[in-house]
Amino acid sequence: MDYLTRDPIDVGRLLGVVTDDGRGGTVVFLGSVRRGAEDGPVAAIDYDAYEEMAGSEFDRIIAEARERWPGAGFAAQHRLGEVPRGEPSIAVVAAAGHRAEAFEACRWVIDEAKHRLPIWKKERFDDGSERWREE
Amino acid sequence: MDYLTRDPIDVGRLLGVVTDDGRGGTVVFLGSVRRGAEDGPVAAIDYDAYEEMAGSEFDRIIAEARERWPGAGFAAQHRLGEVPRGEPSIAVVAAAGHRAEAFEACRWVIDEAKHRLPIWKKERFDDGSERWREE
Amino acid sequence: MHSRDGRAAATATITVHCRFFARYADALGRDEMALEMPDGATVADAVGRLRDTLPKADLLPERPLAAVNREHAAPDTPLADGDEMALLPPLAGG
Amino acid sequence: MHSRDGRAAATATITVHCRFFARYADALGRDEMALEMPDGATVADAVGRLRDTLPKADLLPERPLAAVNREHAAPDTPLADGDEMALLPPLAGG
Repeated sequence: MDYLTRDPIDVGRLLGVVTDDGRGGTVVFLGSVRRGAEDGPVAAIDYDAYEEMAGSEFDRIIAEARERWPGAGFAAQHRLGEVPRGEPSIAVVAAAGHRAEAFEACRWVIDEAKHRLPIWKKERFDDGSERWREE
Repeated sequence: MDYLTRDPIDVGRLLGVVTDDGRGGTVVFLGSVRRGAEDGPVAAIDYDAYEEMAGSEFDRIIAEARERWPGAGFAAQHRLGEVPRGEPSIAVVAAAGHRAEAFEACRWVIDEAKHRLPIWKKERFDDGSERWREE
Repeated sequence: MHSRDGRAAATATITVHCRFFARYADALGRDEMALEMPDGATVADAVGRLRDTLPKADLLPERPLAAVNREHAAPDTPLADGDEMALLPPLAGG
Repeated sequence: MHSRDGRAAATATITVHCRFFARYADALGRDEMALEMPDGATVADAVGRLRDTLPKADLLPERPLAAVNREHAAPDTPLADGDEMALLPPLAGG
């Protein structure tokens, strides 16, 4: 499955990738577009990426995760383009023998993804204005 | 939604319960029936519960979680009866403003559930034998 | 006289509804029973009585996990007339 | 002589394909350009050249996050002819 998609994220499909009857614990992280009270209501976020790099960087992150948690299964996807408020922009699934590993592995992948993926977001507010958001 | 079910767990429905556009991070834990290599292949686990107590204990756990993580949303379900190998027997969803809280809250609920829910499991092996499994 | 005795008995003893689950139910061959105990008895007292009187009740540990009225309860929890006391094998949910 | 000059020029300079994203692309009004640099130049050298020559390039920080050939690269990373060097605003995925 591609790491980048312009369609809504299908969690069921991602779960299907990692399901294995040797893996008793599965952890899913979903990051969604918040209404963002500080600067007025965010209607949507437009995600822009250096696509050729983002795909291969996500692949490197997952490859590193597989080395750190051998036997674990991983699936991940970042949505690009306009993501409406309340919908997920990123999903990470980690499945492992037991829950402690699954939690650690999922947390590690989402943290790395946030730090390493060349992806940017432009917030679109309810009033029609927009702004690059850097965190 | 009931905390106990005899049907397959529907993760999408649980996610629907906690979705809120103020909550940017959602973590799902799924615990599934492992094949369990140590004692031969497990075909299924039959989950038995003190149902009247399990439902109210799960409710107490979630109420405590809401106090610890105000503003977070929670949904959880334990499947009872026969759960085939590879299918989830328990799901916990925690949604919060940011991912650190969502990870902590989800982990806390699943740990409490494992320690407090009056539920037992009888393993059924591929050869037809069965055994109470206490961990 | 009959009425006085009846009243005295009602204050002096309580009836506890016992429930057994999973491996304990299998071991005892039953999943519930009524147990008469003196007023003021605790969970530990009721477990001791069951271990002394039920066939095969030595399969119960001396201090099993217990619940009273559907909440986890320590061995020193006092019982009242009409309480539901459940004995719980080691929990294995999830 | 023409051929000797051509060969000499090819060893002395490299062409780097620069790409700009998000806020940097908006600020510069472009998302790519070819940049000639002396052989042996680093990412930091190329960024310095862009800041000196491009209109509005002072909107680029002195040490922006950069990638070479689609991998994150430190400022001292050497560039080779044909490399793709991307300048990345602070990342905000997820």
